[in-house]
Amino acid sequence: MHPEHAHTAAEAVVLATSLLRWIPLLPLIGFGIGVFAASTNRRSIVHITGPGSVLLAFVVSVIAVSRLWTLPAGGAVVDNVFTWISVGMLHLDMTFRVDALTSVMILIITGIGFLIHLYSLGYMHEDADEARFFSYLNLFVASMLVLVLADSLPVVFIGWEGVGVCSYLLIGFWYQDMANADAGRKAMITNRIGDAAFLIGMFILVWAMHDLGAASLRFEDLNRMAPQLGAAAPHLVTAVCLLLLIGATGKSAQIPLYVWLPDAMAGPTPVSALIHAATMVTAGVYMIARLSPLYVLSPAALDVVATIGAVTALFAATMALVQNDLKKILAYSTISQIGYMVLGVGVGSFSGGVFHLMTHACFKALLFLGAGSVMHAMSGELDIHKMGNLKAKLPTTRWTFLVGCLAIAGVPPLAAFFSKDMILEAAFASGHVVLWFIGLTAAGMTAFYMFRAYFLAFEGESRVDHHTEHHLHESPPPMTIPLMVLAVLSIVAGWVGLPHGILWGDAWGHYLAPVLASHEAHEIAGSTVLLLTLVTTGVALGGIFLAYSFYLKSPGTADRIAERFHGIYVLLWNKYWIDELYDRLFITPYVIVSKFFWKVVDAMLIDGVVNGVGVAVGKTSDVWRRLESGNVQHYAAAMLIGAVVTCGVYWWLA
Amino acid sequence: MNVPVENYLVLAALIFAIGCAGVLTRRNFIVILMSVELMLNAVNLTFVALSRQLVSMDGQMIVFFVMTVAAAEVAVGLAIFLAIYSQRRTVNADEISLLRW
Amino acid sequence: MIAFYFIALLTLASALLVVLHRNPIYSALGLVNTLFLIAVSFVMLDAELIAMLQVIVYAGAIVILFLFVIMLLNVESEVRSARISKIGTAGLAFVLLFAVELAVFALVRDPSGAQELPAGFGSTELLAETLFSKGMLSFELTSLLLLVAVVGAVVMARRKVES
Amino acid sequence: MDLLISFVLALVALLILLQLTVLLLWVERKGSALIQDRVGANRANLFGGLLPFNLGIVNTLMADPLKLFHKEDVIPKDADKFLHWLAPFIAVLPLFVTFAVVPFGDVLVIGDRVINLQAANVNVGLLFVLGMVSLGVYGVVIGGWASNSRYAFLGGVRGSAQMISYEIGMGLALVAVVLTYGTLDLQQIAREQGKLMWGVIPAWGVFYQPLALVLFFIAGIAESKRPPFDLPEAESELVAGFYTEYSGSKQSMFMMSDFIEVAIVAALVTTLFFGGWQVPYLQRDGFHFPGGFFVGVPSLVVTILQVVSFLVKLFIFCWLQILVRWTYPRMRYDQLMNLGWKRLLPIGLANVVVTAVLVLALEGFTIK
Repeated sequence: MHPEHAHTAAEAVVLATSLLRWIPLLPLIGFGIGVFAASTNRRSIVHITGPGSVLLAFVVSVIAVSRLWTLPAGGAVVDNVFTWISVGMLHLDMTFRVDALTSVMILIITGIGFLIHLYSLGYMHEDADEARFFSYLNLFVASMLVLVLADSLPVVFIGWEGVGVCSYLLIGFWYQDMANADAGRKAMITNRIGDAAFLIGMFILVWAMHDLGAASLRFEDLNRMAPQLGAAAPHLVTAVCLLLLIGATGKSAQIPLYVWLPDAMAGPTPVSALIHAATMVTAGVYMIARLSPLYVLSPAALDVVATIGAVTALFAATMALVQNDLKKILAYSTISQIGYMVLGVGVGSFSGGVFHLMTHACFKALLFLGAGSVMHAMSGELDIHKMGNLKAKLPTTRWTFLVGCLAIAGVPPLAAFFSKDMILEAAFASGHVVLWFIGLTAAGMTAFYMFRAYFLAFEGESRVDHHTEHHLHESPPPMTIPLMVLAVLSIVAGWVGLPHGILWGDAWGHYLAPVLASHEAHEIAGSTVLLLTLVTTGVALGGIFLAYSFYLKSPGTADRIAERFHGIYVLLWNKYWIDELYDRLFITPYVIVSKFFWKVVDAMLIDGVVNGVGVAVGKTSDVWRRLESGNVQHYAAAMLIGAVVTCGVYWWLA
Repeated sequence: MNVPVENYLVLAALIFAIGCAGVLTRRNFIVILMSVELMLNAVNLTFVALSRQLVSMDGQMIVFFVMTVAAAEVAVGLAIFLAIYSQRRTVNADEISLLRW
Repeated sequence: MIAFYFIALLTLASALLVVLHRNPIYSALGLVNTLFLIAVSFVMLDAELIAMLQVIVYAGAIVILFLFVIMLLNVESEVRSARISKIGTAGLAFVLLFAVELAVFALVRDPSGAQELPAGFGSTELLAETLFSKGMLSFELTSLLLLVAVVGAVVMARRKVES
Repeated sequence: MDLLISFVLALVALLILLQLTVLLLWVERKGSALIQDRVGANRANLFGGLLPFNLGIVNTLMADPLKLFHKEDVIPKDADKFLHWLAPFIAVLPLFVTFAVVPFGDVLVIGDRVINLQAANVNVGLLFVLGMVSLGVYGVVIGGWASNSRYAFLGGVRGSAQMISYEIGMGLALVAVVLTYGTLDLQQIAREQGKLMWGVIPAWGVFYQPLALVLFFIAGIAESKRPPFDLPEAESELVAGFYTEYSGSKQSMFMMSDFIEVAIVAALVTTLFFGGWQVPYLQRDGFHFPGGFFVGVPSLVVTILQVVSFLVKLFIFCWLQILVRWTYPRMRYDQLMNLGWKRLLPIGLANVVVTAVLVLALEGFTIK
């Protein structure tokens, strides 16, 4: 046994079972039925199989997690399904594995996934392509489950690509509209850049592992071998971490690859809730947390991670300030919140990042579904300036949305209060005071823009036009029930991660500790913690108050400020011209190069060669074909001559 | 009866050459097919002769297969010939040149 | 030895008859004679089963088929063209060359000496044993080939003339 | 000495055949008369009044060939003379050779010498028979074609198709027999039939392969172009079919080939299905009856008994064929082909398959 083995603690207790394969398989079966249903007239079957398969997956997940809890800390439930690749030293099994981290993820995915499926029953009720929608949604859930259940990087990659495809399919769900199709493509291409980096990172990793004599990409092996790897090739580790980070920025919509997410709002709202808020976009965070033993070996990479997270959080928050489209606000808010998570894992608080991931899944899904409910009531209208005083007509939506806003703003004792606090605390404690301050600023902005949206939409005077006013109605129960469930979750989800010493203390951190790498502990005094918490809460409340005074108390203040700081406003309004910048920087040159290759290389050079060869052969054949008399005997004679010559040569040589 | 194997081989070579000549010079499609049979039989003869020379049944086994294939070949060949004849009213190989430019 | 030369000469004569006679009926008879004489050669080479098969398959079926078709179509004697085509002449020259080559091959080979034939060589049992061990796959494939040939022949011969 | 013995054996076989042939000519004439309730050939009765008994049979045996051989040999004007001359010989020759492999007795023991009573012992005898039978077609085809006559030609074409078709049925029947006895050697097959089934019944082909017997008998009659399968020579349609344009000795050769074929079919039926020269329970040293009953018989007597047994069986089956000929009407050509391809062939195949399975299943039970 290697000496390095010693500090990986006792061998983990592993429970082998064939239960886990059913978790992704059930939604996959749902997908199969959905495809069948979509191609026939029996659409209504997906009303049962769509949400039903996910509910069953949730039940199985609960069983699996309860099994996990019977094991001692650090245990895992494992299901080895089949051998996928076995070539040379590389042996790769299709294995599913549930440990503490995965247990959180599968419960989020199947639980919230089920609620969103339920919601979709109401939301998509009138859509003709309902069956297709549910089959995609099931496929997405299956892929996402594969992603989080995987026990090795390549299997993660299957899910990684699977969710990418589903995201593409669902963003462009209403593909008849060019804008939607474009948005889908944009998401796909942007993700592709990240995926390429992810793949390269994976290749380098397997190469490095091979050099150490253990060509494996299983997380177990990776984490066990990480110290050796770090000692043998520190720069390689940094490179791998950064490449994987690029992959994560693509999937999790971080700078510089965040541009696709706002456009992804073109998809149906449940999709935005499920994929682009609750689950898929957190895949990057999950991946970094999963590989935390690798990341802690490279402080430089971690710093990059933290910086990207913090900057994204602020950057997206500023853009959210001026958006008028409710879903766009939520989209930027999502980017910003994921920035928080990345910041959390970047400063070494992996459990904090995952904690925020969990709470965020609850309240962001709630907010998106609330937005969907509004949209449903408003016949598709999403401009918050055209709403107002919706609380009268949409009481349930209003209350739940308010809970979501409070939760995201970080008002105690709701979810984000604890999780965001944990991250900021960790940032402060790790000595990244600048990052802490950026995060704090972003937190204030978050509170501001969320309540800006809330006040404009639900409070004040109605600016709804008469036609729409007439139709305003509360959503049906399939939509409101998930809202209420999620609202409750948004309130209580944070309670599992109380600060040290209060009630059950940091249960969350303890639960995840065996799976995640422990960064150097930064002990900070209890009084400092209290002070930080007070500051954060104050900033949040300040943001809310600011929004209240701007938009409810004295409407028009906002406009005045916008005029005053016209430059900044325009800058924000135009989202920093990042899209345009990318367009100039990458797309235009790319198009020019492509045109060159198309017009010159392909059309002239390659086609010229190909056609030239064809023409040349044709011309030559004109001469030679006259040899083909069609007479069998001539051919036979030719054969004979060949035989004679062959025999003669053989004889000559022998 | 101890005839050296060479004699059989030479005999086979001559039959083969005669068959060859038939294939090349005759105009009648059926006779060409017959000449092909001659060539096949010449080969059979060498197989059997060498089978005895080498004390191995493999040669005879192959002859068995050659016969079967020859039978199939004749059946199909004559059927093709009948089909052609019903369309073109000719049995001459030099008038049948469909596969040409 | 004398018997061999006698049979060899007869065989060659019949083979020449096949190729030289203008009447296809005579060609067919020459063919059947050649094949029969080759069967006699087989007997002399201790391959009795093969010899009998030769008679049954070739003489009994194949050549009859030839004759049948010749008669069915009432094929007439070939009109020998006055001039032999250049290709024909060249072909004949090559045929001659080929015959010489093959004969020389046969004679040049160092004979490995007549070995003592084991008892039962060429017997039905031995051939069957070889056929159903070494040649099993080929045997099955051959049966398939025959089936295909039969079907193909029937289809082609049945096809009605269009237009 | 060996050469001499071979020569004698061949001569004996040939004589049996020739005598049988000529005899059959008379039997057929008289037999048909018997069946048709008339007197039949009774004119050739030289010394008829002088002797106390009728010499008709002897006279007919001489008179018929004499008459035929003295007739003018007519060759049609545009006939292919060589082939017209060749055809009858092609028709007769393979048939003579066929009889060489038929054993007409077990062995003759003279002193130290053991003589196999079979003109030629070919260990693939059955295939030899098939090969020679298949050569018989040429006579019909060539004769029909070379005569340059429509009737003859039609007869020839009919004959070739018919004979090829029935060869298959015949071959399949023989395959079943070969499977049963495990040998291609006719003498061996005859010897195998000397054994006993369950210690009582002689192991004759008729008991093992009754279906093959029926198939073989039908195919044999068709091969010899006799009624009800005499399409190639159907006198009411084609005058005399493929030998319409023949006369004199050549016609007699064709007719002779007809009777030789009858004899060969009878000989084969005897050898393959009725024990050949076997006399039930007769072994080389005498009769071994079931139940341990033994009657000793001298070796020479045994041999004579066997030969006689063979000849008796031969006559019986010849007579049976003549009965068939004069009993059944001729089939139509399509009926003939249907019978051959759609009845005999499938039945023969099924018989072969069943036999093969049984042989495999009862490996220990069969006489092998």
